[in-house]
Parts: sequence; C-alpha cells; structure tokens
Amino acid sequence: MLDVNYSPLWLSLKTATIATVIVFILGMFLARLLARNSFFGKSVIEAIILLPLVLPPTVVGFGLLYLFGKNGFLGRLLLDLFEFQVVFSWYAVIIAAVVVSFPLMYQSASAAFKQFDENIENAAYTMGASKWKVFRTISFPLAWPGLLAGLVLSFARALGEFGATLMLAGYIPNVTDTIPLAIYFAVESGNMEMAKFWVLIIVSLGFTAILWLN
Amino acid sequence: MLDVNYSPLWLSLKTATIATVIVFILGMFLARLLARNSFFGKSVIEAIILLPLVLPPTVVGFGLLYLFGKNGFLGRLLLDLFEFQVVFSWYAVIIAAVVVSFPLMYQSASAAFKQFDENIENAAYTMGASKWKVFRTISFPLAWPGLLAGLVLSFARALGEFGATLMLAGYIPNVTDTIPLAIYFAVESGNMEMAKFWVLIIVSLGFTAILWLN
Amino acid sequence: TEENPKAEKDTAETVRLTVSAAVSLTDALEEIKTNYEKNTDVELIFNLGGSGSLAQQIQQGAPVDVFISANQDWMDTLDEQDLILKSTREDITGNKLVLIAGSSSNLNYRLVNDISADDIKQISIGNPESVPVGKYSEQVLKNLKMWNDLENKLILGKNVRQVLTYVETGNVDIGFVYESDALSSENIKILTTVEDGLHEPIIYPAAVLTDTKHEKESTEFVTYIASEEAQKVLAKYGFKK
Amino acid sequence: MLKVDIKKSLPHFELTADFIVEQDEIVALFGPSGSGKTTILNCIAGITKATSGSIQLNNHILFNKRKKNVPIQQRRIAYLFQDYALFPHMTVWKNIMYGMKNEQFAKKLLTELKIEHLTEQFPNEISGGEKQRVAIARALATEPDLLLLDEPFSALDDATRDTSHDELLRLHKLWKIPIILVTHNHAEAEKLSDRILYINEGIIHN
Amino acid sequence: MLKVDIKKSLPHFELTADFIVEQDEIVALFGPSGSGKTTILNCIAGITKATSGSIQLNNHILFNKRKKNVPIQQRRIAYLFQDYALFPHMTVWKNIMYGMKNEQFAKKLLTELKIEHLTEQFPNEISGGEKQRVAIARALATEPDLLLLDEPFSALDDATRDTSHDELLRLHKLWKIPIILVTHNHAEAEKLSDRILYINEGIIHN
Ligand SMILES: Nc1ncnc2c1ncn2[C@@H]1O[C@H](COP(=O)(O)OP(=O)(O)OP(=O)(O)O)[C@@H](O)[C@H]1O
Ligand SMILES: Nc1ncnc2c1ncn2[C@@H]1O[C@H](COP(=O)(O)OP(=O)(O)OP(=O)(O)O)[C@@H](O)[C@H]1O
Ligand code: MOO
Ligand SMILES: [Mg+2]
Ligand SMILES: [Mg+2]
Repeated sequence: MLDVNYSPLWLSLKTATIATVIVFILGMFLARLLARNSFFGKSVIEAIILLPLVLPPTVVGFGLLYLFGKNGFLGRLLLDLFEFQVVFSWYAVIIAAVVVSFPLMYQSASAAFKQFDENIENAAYTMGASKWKVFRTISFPLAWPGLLAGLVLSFARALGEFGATLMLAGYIPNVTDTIPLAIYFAVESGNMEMAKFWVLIIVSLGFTAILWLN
Repeated sequence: MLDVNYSPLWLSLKTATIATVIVFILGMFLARLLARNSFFGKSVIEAIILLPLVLPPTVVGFGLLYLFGKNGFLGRLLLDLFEFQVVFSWYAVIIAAVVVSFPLMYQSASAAFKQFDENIENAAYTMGASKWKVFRTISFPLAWPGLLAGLVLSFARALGEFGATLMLAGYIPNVTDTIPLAIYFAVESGNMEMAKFWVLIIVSLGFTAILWLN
Repeated sequence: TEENPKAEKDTAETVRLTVSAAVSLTDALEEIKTNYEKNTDVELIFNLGGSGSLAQQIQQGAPVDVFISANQDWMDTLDEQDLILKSTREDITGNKLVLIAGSSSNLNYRLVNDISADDIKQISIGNPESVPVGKYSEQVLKNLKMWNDLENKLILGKNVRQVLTYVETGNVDIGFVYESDALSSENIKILTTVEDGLHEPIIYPAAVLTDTKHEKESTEFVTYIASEEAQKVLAKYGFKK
Repeated sequence: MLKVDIKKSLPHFELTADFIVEQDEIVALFGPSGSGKTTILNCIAGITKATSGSIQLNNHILFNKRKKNVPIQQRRIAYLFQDYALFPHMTVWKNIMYGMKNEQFAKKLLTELKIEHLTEQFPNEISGGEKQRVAIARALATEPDLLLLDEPFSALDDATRDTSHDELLRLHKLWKIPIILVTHNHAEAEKLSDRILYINEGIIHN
Repeated sequence: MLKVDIKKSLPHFELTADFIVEQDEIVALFGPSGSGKTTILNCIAGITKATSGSIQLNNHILFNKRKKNVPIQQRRIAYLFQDYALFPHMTVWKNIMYGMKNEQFAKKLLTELKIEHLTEQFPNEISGGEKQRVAIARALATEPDLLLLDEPFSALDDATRDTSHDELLRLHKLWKIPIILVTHNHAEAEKLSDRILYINEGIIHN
C-alpha cells in the first residue's frame, strides 16, 4: 500500500474552488462590461488579460514573484499595510490559479455575451427591471452555455495549475503542495506508483466536476 | 547587443499556427457533432478531452512520451509503418501544442454551437442546402464569437506551451527550441537579458494575434 | 575565415551527435562545443533538461548519443536497463555545494553550523526527493543535526535555479546551490562552501548510449570532455572534479 | 397624457412625429409597412433614440434635446414588441410574472386570453398566436402608465381576436392610461381607438 | 400532388391530418390559434416528425411508418416560417439568393414585393412587414415542388398585401405546384385558395 498524505487533495479542492469562484465572478462581470462596447484600448486590455496564457507558467510565476515578493511593489504594499507575506503562503496558490485561469473565463464569457439577442434584454427593461435584475434573470441564463464552458475550463486549469504555483507559493508540505505539485515531484523522483495515484485522483476530480456541471 | 538566434521565433510561429489550425478544425467539428446530442458516454469523452488541462504539462508530456516513445503504442506504430520517430522531432512540438490546446477549443466551440436558434438551420435546409453548406454558411457564422474565443485561446496556449514540449520534443536547437523553451533556458543559465528579450517577443506576438483577430 | 571550413564540413559527411545534458552545464557546454567543432567533423546538438527528465526520455527511446547526468542515480538506472555502454561511462566533472544569501543580506555565516533558526525566516533547498542538489543539502543538514530545527522553514524548489531566484529576490534568507550556479549570479553572495565530507560527492557522469549509431564519435567526445582542454573550460564555470 | 414631438433620420426618409395621447385615450397608429410605426414606439419606450425633439409623459420629461434620456426601466411604459421578444428560457407563467406584482390579476389575464393551459410551456413550445397572447398578457401585467402595442392581434383568428379586444377595452376603462395601438387592420383601428393617426413615409396625417 | 395522412400527439390534443392537394391547387388551412396548422406544415417540411402515417409528394414518399424519413434538404419544399427565420447575419439580398439559382427572377420578386431598396440591409434593420416580404421572396425564390406559407401576409397593410397576393397568384399560374396557405383572414383564404380546409383542435373538416 502507498503511504499517502492526503493534504494535497484538500488543498487542491479548496484552492481550485475558491480560485474558480473568484475568476468566474470577475471574468463574467468584466466580460459583460466590455462585451458590447468597443473603444480604443479594449484590445490592449484583452491582450493583457490573455498574457498569462502565452507565457510558460514558470515565467508567469516569475513575474508574480517579482510583483508579490518582498521587494515587489504589491508585496511590499501588503507587508506594510497588513504585515502579510503572500509568497509561500496558501494565498499564493490562489493568486497563481486565478491569474492563469482568468483568460479562459474572460474569453468564454465575452463570447457568450455577444451571442444572444439584445432585444430580449430591452423587453425586460420595459418591465421595470433593474440592470442587476436583467443581468441575473436574462443575460446570465441566456449566456449560460458559454459561461459554463468558461467555468469548466477555469476550474480545470486552476486544478491543474503547476508552474506558477510552484514559483510563487513554493513547495511547502501541507501548505502549498497541491496535487499537480505532488504529481510532478513523484514523477521526478521516479515514484511512479505515487504519481499514478495522484493522476487518478485529479482525473476523478475533473470527471466529477464535469458530470456535476452538465 | 544580444547575440540572438532567431530560430525560436519562426519555430514558435510555425508550430503554433499549424497546431491552432489543426485544433480549430478538429475541435470545431467534434463540438458540432456532439453539441446537440446527448448520449451516455458524452461526459466521459468530454472529461478525457479536458484531461490535458488538469494535469501539469510536464505530466502530459510524460504521458505523451509513453504513448509516442519507442515502446509506446503509437510510437511503435509510426516506427513500423513509416520508420518515423516522433520523439525529439518537430512533429513532437506540434503534437504537444495540439494536445494541450484542444480542450480550450472544444469547450468554446461546444458552447458556441449551443447558443443559437436551431430553426435558422432548418430554414436553410428547406432551401435545399446540404449539411456542409448549412454548416459553412449558417452554423459557422452564427457560432463565430465563441469559435473566435476558442481560436484565440488555442493560439495563445499553443504559443505558450512549454512543459509537454520539453518532455516530448526535448530542447534541440533549431529543431524544437520554441520561444517558451528559449525563455526557460535563458532563465536557467542566468541570462536575464535574453529571457526578457524573448518575453517581449512572445508578448508582442500574442498582442498582434489578438489585434488581428478582432 | 571561420565560415568556410564549416560549410565544407557540411558537405563532407558531418556527424551529428545528440547530447542530453544536465541543464546546469549549459554555458560550459556551449564553449566546449565551439572548441570541439572547430577541430572535428562532428556537430553537437545539446538536449538540455533536468537529469530525471532526460533519463526518462532515453528510457522511452529518444534518439540520443551521449548522456551527461548531474548525479549517479539516474545513470545507474540506465545502466541497469542496459541503455548505456558500460565501458564508456566516465565521471567527467563535479561540483561543490555552497550556502548563499542575497548580496545585500547582513548574514555572514562562516560555517553551515552558524545557521541559527532565529536569524532566518525561510531557507530554500531543492526538493530532496527529486532534485540531486536538494538531496545533498538534506544530507548536510542531517549530518550536522540541524534538519529538525530548520525543517519547518524549508521552501523546496524544483531545481537549483528556483532556489537561486528565491535568494536573489530576497524572498528567502539563505539557500543551498551548486557553486557553478552561484557563480553565474550577481545578486547573491556565497557565504561558505560546504565541506566535502558532509554529503555524497557531487559527480557528473557521462556515457555513450547503447542505441547510438555513432559509437566511435560519441566515445571520442566523452573522452574529450575528460581531457585537460575541456576541464579548463568546466573549471571556469565552477565545475571541478 | 403623452406628448410626442420628435424627429428621427431613417435610411429612406425622415420620421416626424408630433402628437398627443390623452390620459383615457386609445390612439391607433395606422399606416403601410415600413412607414415608421415601430420606430415611433421604440423612441417612446427608450429603445431607440430620436435625433431631436422631446417626449413627455404625465409631466415627466422622458427625452429632450438637452440630452435628457430617462433609461428604459424607469419609464413605466409597457411595450408589446412586434416580434414578442418573449424570454426563451422562462415558462409562459414566468414570462408573465416577470414584471408583475399581482398574481390574481395574472391568472385572470391568462383565462381571458385563453392561454391558461400553457403556463408551464416554454415559448418555443407554443404556437404563433399563443406567443402573441402571452406577449399581450406580459405587457398588460405590468400595470404601466402608458401602453404601447405593436400589432398585438395580427396572429389571431377572429374569435380569439374579439375576446382579446374586449379584454383590452375592459382594462382601459379600469386603468385610464394612454394606449398607442399599431395595426394594419382598419376595422380593428376603428373599433378599438378613439382616434386614428395615419402615417406614411414617416409623416403623420391626423 | 401532395398526399398527407398523418397523426401527431400534441400536449392538449391529437392532430389528425388527412388531405390531398392537387398539382395546380392552392389550399388554405384555416383555423383558430393553436389548432395545429403550423405543426402540419412542420411535418410536411420534415422539421417535426409525425407520430404515424405517411406523406407523399409527386409519387415520392417523404415519410411513412416504415421509418422512411427524407431529410429536409431533399424534399424540395419551400417553407415560409411563421416567424420568418431569416438569416440574421446576411443582407436581404443574400437571404434571398441563398437557395436561388436565378438572379433575374430574384430581382423581379424584390420589385414586385416593393423591397428592392432594402437589399443591402440586415434583417434587424428592417420593419416587421418588410421582414415578412423578404421571407416571402426567399421562399418563392427556390422554385420548389411544393410551397408552404404560414401566415405570409399577416404583417402587411392592405395595399401591400394585395400586390403580394397578385404576385403569388401569378407565380402559381406559371409553376403549377401545390401550395398550402395558412391564414386567419377568411377573405384572404377565399380570394387566394381553390379550397379551404377548416381545422379545429387538430381535426380537419373539409
Ligand atoms: N434598425 C434599423 N436600421 C435601419 N433602418 C431601419 C431600422 N429599423 C427600421 N428601419 C427602417 O425604418 C423604416 C421604418 O421602419 P419601422 O419598423 O418603423 O416600420 P413599421 O411602420 O413598423 O413597419 P411594419 O408595419 O412593416 O412593421 C423602414 O424603412 C425600415 O426599413
Ligand atoms: N414544440 C412544441 N412542443 C409542445 N407543444 C407544441 C409545440 N409547438 C406547438 N405546440 C402546441 O401544439 C398546438 C398546435 O400548435 P401549432 O403551432 O400547430 O398551432 P397553429 O395552428 O399554427 O396556431 P397559430 O395560428 O397560433 O400559429 C398548440 O396547442 C401548441 O401549444
Ligand atoms: O541538472 Mo539537474 O538534474 O536539475 O540537478
Ligand atoms: Mg413595425
Ligand atoms: Mg402557427
């Protein structure tokens, strides 16, 4: 029998879920905001959002380390204001997951909001519904297929995030050791049994998530 | 001045483009095929497609190595049939990029095909249009926002692919050294100037692609 | 000039050797390549990576002629599977373990023993389970009976470069890396070089692979790395037998 | 009372609408296809913006040249769209209850319009005329300050149309709000409206 | 000649349609809202599947109980949908040319239907009645073996409707194909059709 520490399982589940919720909400609202406007600079914003996708995750992690590290702009700010160090903490895992999965959510949501008939929204407005009510009851359900796709992609990506996490959060047993990190180190150290075990776990998680979402 | 070998630029451009074209076509047709059917096993297929997203790219590369290696099922098939070895070749770079970006295209396309009124397709059929004509002239343009999102995501992901590539294709100058690999090795050997240079290049590529696609 | 003989060489039958080498050797090997190709009909192609990944690629049939590993374990694994020509195996160079801190750090330990858990918040080493440099670091700390004190301050890196980055950016106070890596960075200072007796010797073995189609040229190249000319280059980058 | 005095440029002509609808009046807007009827209603509801002029409802200015433009949801105007614009993801009942306060009234409306058996069906599961009646019910259900009806009875057979007419007239007596009714059917216009505005190529002839 | 003999279960009643339309005949399908008219056309066009029975057009079996079911695109049936189903991403001209072979004929149709000034506009940029005329033109343009028209003139004013009627009759004389016309307007049914089929709650009374 394998001697397994289950901490990666809970950690991965927890961080992927939290990251997905954050990404889903932020991505959806930003996409809604920008979807039907076109202004100069929109493409620039979209390109920046997409950036973490074209860079190898390790490089993204490197960039985040520079930003959130002890000498980084945000890192110092957080340290000064809250005496809080992000690097090597559980929050670093979430930040890494959010950054890498955000582009997936944003792109999916953006497309989803472009793909339905605007007049349905107008009809709801004539019935006195507030912007928030229209969003919640009309735009959101009509865009749901695309939003769901973004949700699935984001969750999967957050669950599988490895390179940036390792860089920003380090590999600290019981604190930042997500399943992908456990897999990586098991493979690297030639412990194939352990690697297979975790691959199986993460695959089942992915499966469950998809089945549950469909 | 930096003494730069530009091979990674062309290689990355070429492989990302080819991989994106493959992924776009395959992903789109598979999504169309499955979009409006629901059958037992569909979720299983979708989960498998999503797999490369939940696994660290290195592990995906590892899996591909097992599949395409000398003792792997596909590797042996290709060797026997065409005397062709995939590992360490330019084709390995493409395979890695296709596998990791496929889930992004599939999910986006699948949502896109769910999000328009089917009756428009029926109207086209009544006018004697073949399935292929209806796909080309009706379903495709109506699903375009979502397909475009998938295209952008896939291209970005293919461009940024690193872990699986390194494993399956190795780091062979002028053959498999894509930009992400160049960045990685520049960082590894402490050559920060070179790393920054390539990050700049890849970011501009991503930017250009997005601006051009919008 | 330089270009012409080379062009001629291509038309004559140039032998291409694929060398899978530990990534830490990158810069040294580049220089060795330039020297070597000048005087032979051989073109060297380096496939760089972590020793573990390289070994796995070889196990799966990657077309490699020469393997240079950063430790003995992976070479032993390939040896057991008869993937290397035993007679060609040679220890070509070695490395030292050093303790480093950021260049602006006010720590000035003279010995590894000086490390005190109270001075430091975090210390980074390679992951002992998968990275050779981490394994050596663990041996040192365990031999000095400091492991238990420091264990909860450890940040485990996936390779030397990551440890170096953490120290460079000031996110950890100290770390253990190879001397060769320490020399390549300007933003750190070496506090002390670890005594050899505290860990297994750090050895880089090389060998020709069973599958090579160019056994003669490959063997010649391995021999060349062991030669004095190549050793000088390696020494310049911090590698010593 | 509704006061409309707007101009709007359209691709093939300029639309000029200048008219008043009194508090208890039903006005029919009658004119050929493409003459600008829907555009006028869109401007009043706030869905399209007029090029110039002003719109005033019960002393509230909804739109004027000094760039005032009250958002759609604050206009308290019920609007039956020519293409219904039903919410495709909601059942008939949810569609009607969307802007509705009074469940009793909604149920009564459904019965009068003979669609009470369809409450649990979705818009793509009912017939064209049924859709139109759901849209009528949905518009009436909001109990608005002004009612805009864009060809509300065009997809109905004579019998159903007659009961729908009666229902509209009954509610109008009860509520006493201005109603604008777009129609192609002259008999309908005469039967339901107090006054007919004839429109052609964007010009209204009283 | 079209032979229809089908049954289909609907939520509130069973639809039974058994009738013949001769080669040069226009048949009107007349009945209250929700009686099953659109469903019959959908079955003939192949968009919905009947529960049982058979459909035959000019000796070709389009549908029968032995599970034969010719795909929509091979039926050579033009169909004007009650909700038009125009292609939203194509201009009026492209919509009409979609199934069209003959550009000359398309131009003539546009002129007869008075929509030739709209060719470059998109469906969401034209009025309701204009959409309907585009849908008429698009259906006629395919030169089919059978023509199904679901309330083709309901959104048109009297003048436009009259010219559209004339155009339909003219083409029918020329082509001599069976036509089924769904309408709520009894005068229209009498004027255009050779025979009226009365339908109520799914049952046809000749
Ligand atoms: N979004 C739009 N963009 C450009 N032109 C438009 C738009 N909507 C309508 N039009 C044009 O404006 C004119 C008036 O259209 P409108 O919809 O107001 O007509 P209508 O009187 O309601 O006609 P119908 O009885 O056919 O519905 C028409 O010529 C039409 O083509
Ligand atoms: N997709 C569907 N699913 C379930 N029921 C449907 C569906 N489409 C229509 N029905 C029901 O079938 C019956 C007949 O509908 P159909 O559309 O054929 O009526 P119709 O005669 O065309 O009416 P109208 O004149 O209002 O268009 C109606 O009761 C309707 O509610
Ligand atoms: O070169 Mo290594 O295998 O990363 O220590
Ligand atoms: Mg109109
Ligand atoms: Mg109907």
